Amino acid sequence: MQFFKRTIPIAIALITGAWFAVQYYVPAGWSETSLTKASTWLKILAGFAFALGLYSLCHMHLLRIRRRVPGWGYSLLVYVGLLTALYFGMIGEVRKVFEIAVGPIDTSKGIAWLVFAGWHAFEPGGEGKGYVWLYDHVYNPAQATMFSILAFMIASAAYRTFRARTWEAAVLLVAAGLVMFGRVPLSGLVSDFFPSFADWIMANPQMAAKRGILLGVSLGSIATSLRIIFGIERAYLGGGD
Amino acid sequence: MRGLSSHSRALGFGLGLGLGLGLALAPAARAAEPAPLPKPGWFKAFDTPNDAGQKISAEWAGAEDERVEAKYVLSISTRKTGPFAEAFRGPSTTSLKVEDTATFGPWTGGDAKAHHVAVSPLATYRTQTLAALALDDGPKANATATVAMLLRLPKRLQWLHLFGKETLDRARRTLADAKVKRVADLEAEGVQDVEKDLAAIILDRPFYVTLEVVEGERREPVGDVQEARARDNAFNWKKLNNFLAMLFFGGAVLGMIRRARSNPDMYLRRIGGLEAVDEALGRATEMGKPVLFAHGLETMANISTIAAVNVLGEVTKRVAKFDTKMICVNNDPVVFAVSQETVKEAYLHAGRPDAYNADDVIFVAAEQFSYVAAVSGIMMRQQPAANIYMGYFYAESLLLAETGASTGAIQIAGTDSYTQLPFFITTCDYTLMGEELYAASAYLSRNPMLLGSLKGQDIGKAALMAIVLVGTLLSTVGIEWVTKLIEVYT
Amino acid sequence: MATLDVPEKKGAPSIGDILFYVVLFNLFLWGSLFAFLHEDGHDLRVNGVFNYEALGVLIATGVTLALYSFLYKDNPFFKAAENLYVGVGLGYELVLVWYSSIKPDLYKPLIRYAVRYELWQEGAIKGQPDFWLLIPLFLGLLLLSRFIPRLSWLSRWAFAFYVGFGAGASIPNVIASNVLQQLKYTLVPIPFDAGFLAAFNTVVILLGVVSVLLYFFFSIEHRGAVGIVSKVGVWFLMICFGASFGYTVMGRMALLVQRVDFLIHGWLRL
Amino acid sequence: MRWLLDIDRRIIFLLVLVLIVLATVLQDRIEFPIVSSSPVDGVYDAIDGLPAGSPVLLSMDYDPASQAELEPMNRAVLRHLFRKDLRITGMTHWPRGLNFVEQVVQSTAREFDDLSVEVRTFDSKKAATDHLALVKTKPDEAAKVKAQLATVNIGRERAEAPIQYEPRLYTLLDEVEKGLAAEPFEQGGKHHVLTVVERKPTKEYGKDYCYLGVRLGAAILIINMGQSLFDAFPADKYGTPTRELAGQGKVLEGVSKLGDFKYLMVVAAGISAEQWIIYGSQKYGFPMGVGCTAVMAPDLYPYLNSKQITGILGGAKGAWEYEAKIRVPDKATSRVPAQTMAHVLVILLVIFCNVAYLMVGRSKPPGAR
Repeated sequence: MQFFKRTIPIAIALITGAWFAVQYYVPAGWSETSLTKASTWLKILAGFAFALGLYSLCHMHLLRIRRRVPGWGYSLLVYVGLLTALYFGMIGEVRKVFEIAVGPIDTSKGIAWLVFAGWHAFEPGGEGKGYVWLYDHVYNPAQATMFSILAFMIASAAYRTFRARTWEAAVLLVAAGLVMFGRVPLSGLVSDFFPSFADWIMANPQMAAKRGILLGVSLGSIATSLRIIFGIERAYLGGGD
Repeated sequence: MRGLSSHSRALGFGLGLGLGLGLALAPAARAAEPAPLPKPGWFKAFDTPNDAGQKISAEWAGAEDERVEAKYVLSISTRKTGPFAEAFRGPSTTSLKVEDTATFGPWTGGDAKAHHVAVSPLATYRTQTLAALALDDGPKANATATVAMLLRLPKRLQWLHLFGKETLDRARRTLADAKVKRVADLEAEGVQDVEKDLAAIILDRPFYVTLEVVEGERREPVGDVQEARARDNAFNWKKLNNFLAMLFFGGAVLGMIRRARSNPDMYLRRIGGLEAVDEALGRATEMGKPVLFAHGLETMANISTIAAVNVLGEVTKRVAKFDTKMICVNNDPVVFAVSQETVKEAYLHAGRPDAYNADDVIFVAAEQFSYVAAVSGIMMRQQPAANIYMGYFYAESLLLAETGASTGAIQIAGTDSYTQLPFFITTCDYTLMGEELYAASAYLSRNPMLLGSLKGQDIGKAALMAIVLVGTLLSTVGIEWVTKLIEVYT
Repeated sequence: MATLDVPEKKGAPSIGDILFYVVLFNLFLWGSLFAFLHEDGHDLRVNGVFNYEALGVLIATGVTLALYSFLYKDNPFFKAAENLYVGVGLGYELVLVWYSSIKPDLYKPLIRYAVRYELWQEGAIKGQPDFWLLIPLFLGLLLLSRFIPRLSWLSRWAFAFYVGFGAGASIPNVIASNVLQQLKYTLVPIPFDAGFLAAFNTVVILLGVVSVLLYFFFSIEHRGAVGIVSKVGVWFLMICFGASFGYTVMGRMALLVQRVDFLIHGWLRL
Repeated sequence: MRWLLDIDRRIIFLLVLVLIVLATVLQDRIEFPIVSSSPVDGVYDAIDGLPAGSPVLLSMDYDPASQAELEPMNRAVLRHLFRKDLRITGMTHWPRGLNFVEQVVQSTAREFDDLSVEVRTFDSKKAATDHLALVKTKPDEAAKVKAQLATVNIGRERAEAPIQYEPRLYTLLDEVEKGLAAEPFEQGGKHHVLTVVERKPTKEYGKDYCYLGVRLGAAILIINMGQSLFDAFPADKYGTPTRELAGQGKVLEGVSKLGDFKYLMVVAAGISAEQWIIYGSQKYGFPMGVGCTAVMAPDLYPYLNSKQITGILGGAKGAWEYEAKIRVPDKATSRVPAQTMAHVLVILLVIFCNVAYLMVGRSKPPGAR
């Protein structure tokens, strides 16, 4: 059993890992093809994995609703959102399936109109107007809003943490202050020094440190990759030494 | 009002002027006294190195009085006797081999005057009839491949055409219009994968190459017809330095791991962020509050995520030991599944399989900002005593860390996404910077083999430092070869 | 049960909270009314049909305000918006996975030939099934084995493939782009003839790279000369982080400006 | 004094909000001088130097989340590309950006329609607005009023310096459908009503530009494209086979893989930009420029410094400078004031809290909040 649970996965990782490390150096057509194929496979796998995610999320909220835990009502909204998005998104496909099954359907009136046509009628590409509408008026605003909360967070973070507690903190503070000021269009009026100095910091010390990090990181990632390929690190297989 | 469309008139005028000049200049160029054509000493053709067998290289010696007007013309054919199709035409002063690092990388050879051109039969034959391409004296395989292509069937089914009268008739019929059809025509008809099939035909088939010097009406052949086959190359020599680097780093890491097996106890500098993990867990246990673990957004194929999962394993073992509760929030389904497995096994490993609860590893949301919203919500409602962020983060880093800070949790972050490092550094209590993330699992597990790999990384870093310092020194005093070593060719 | 037993804050909300909710709600209410009533505001009907766009704008505004209300504190409005968003987000991703991954990469090249066999026979569907895709199909099914606890370990095979690919493919690409490429541009001659500043910059970069690298050393103690250099490294890191932070602020403000822009011009139509 | 240090975050939130709301309401009243920076010039010059008709790839790898920062620069770049009559191929890596980005491309292409307009000039605003109403209600009567004919191509006219009309005209005309009239606008003391009699697209889909839509795969997709564009994108977003788009006189003529593009412009949030550099321009070799969110910009400096990219447009400021360079002031230009003020606020906050901190003394433990 151990053989199936541990050895085979490690073997798979070893083979795929080793090959795709080497593949980079093999210009032959078949080698490039292998890369292209494998990458498509990963996408497909991710697609399957979505089923797991979907289950986890739905299961959790279903339990909440079932057990009437405080605030279970909110969980209903998850389903509302999910089903609406799915309906608007997949209606085109559903219709195709229908027509394959029961032949062409007249969507000019009645239920058929309500379900398949209507104001959310789907257009070529399978996406319905309703889908785009949902995207423009729920998804997109919500996303942009959450993102824009960063503006507040960055302000409060700056206020809370930019304090010259230690020398390091002071250096960070000064660098931040200079670059911030250099970025303000007004600083150009005070003196050209500020914008150009900000750029200098970005282009020299900033970049130097970044390169250092980058080099270190690349070594770290190479080492990790090797540990994975040679089965030394196997937490992703559920740890075990 | 009419001024509105002035720009277009100005354009027209400019155009007219341009043409006028062109006409004026052309005769002047032709009036030059005919000088003797350049005569290259030798000319050879061979498979273009470092490629996927789709190109043929022609190389010839430089000649006296090469000039822009005199052009080199390469033609290729599938027959020794032609007909030949022009594949390249360029001024005799250009296409020097030493400049062609695109083909050879650093190995452009010593001869400073030699010329090199890699011609692509495929590109050439797009304009030729298919008959001209593959149906004459080539190996049978190629002929059938062409038939397959014309029948729009994949090559793996070629052999079918060797049977069955009906198919053969269709083949003959298609071959007939192959005499007139061109690749471009087929594509225009919407035939799929024409180029793929053509590639298969070109691979390993003999092509015949001629070189001519042309100036105005005069043209002179150079040497005699050369034969060459385009082959699938097994190694891209342009990437040799990359390969050696991999061997070196790999060797260092693996070697050190081996050594760590024999003498496990090695010095390891303190990493504050990781020392703090136990403290954080302890605090969580006292307060009877959960610990929150968040991966970044990246997929499971991303090394930082893999590192994060390794950390998750170690952290979970401790969580199990402390007998506190952990919530692991995910955004990528694969990462989610892997984390579930990891956590489960970690509990098992710590001898607390009972304590494992599948619902502690949650797939909170499928998309970046709904993930942020959900996780912030969890932070607010469950008030975790400690938040651990490990992996590759994007804009959500500050949102999570700042919300976490407002709930008064101890926050430990680790990421190699240096865009987000500044935010973690400022808002978290402890931050693992870049490489330290990869060291984390080793540091926590104290597994000698993993520690060994850290030593390996250090050797790598030492090497890099040496290269940077020595290299700069050498290049400053004018010795350039070091910089050549680290050139990246593709 | 992790996220099930959410410890809701019991007890009545404070006066401040109530005030906040009331203000928020009224802002939305009166704002929307205003948006519809004033002359160049939204119209209820556009050439005869109900104006779905306007409705959309209202919903968008509701979501926006609700999510912002989180800045005051966790509250019902936020919870509602949050859960709705999670749902829609998931649905959207699923549709995406279908259209941009499963359908073109698995269904069309493989499964279609099975389920639409007759069409294929009649030649209505051209081409041949790509049997290679049986492999990811198989691995995918292994992933789904997680639904059966006793067989869940099978999913590891799929993990192994996924992780193995990531680990392997990353090595050479990392070397090319992050090691060689970065080395190359660090490793330039110090241009003494190009004026003091140019030479100085080069030296700064050199020093920065080396000291930061040294800081990351794990297996040697940071004391003595090493300690000093790695200290310099720390300073470089701090400058780097400070600079990046400062550089970002402007951009983040842009996001908020755009949202406010929407509220004022898109919703209120001022 | 100490309370200043652990002041409630919500007060700061409030400050930021109020300030930005004010600035947005008053945005037209404020003007800022522009200091153009070399990274921006890098992109501008590279694009400006391309001969008309050269194929360029525009990868718009962002979604509505980054719209605020990236959409303005995306439009600015598109306007520049269209104006230079380059053959534009649009695409995105980000499924969530799919429709959104498409709309940006289409509306920008629309700006280049040749508009034949009837210009009717009135002495009073009243008369003008009345006529406008007439156009809405009784178009045929409105048509009787004497008018001058003119052709306007918003996309190009805007570019001319000095532009023929005040910018507002172009913004007004942009949205106007055939047969309708734009809001009257005043110039030289007169009030003009412009009625669009015809809209003739000059930028044709499939010929001057195309939109390939989205494919997943990030780096891998880029590698695929490097090998064969036709394999990576068998068809564009509307199902037209890319091979057809590569036909005679079509947008993709002579393009079969990444290397064939004369320039690649990446407008990207997240790491897409770096992936383009590492797996694209580095592997297959072509010049490229990057427009990115402010947060990404610092990380791209190494690539700029190493000449792997010709230039960077960093966040809203970059967009703002680019709009100035192509002389088409738009969103970025109108939003910069608000941003700047908020930005200054942050600086003041930092100074303020440090002053307070020094007065209180360094007694507070690190990480305290």
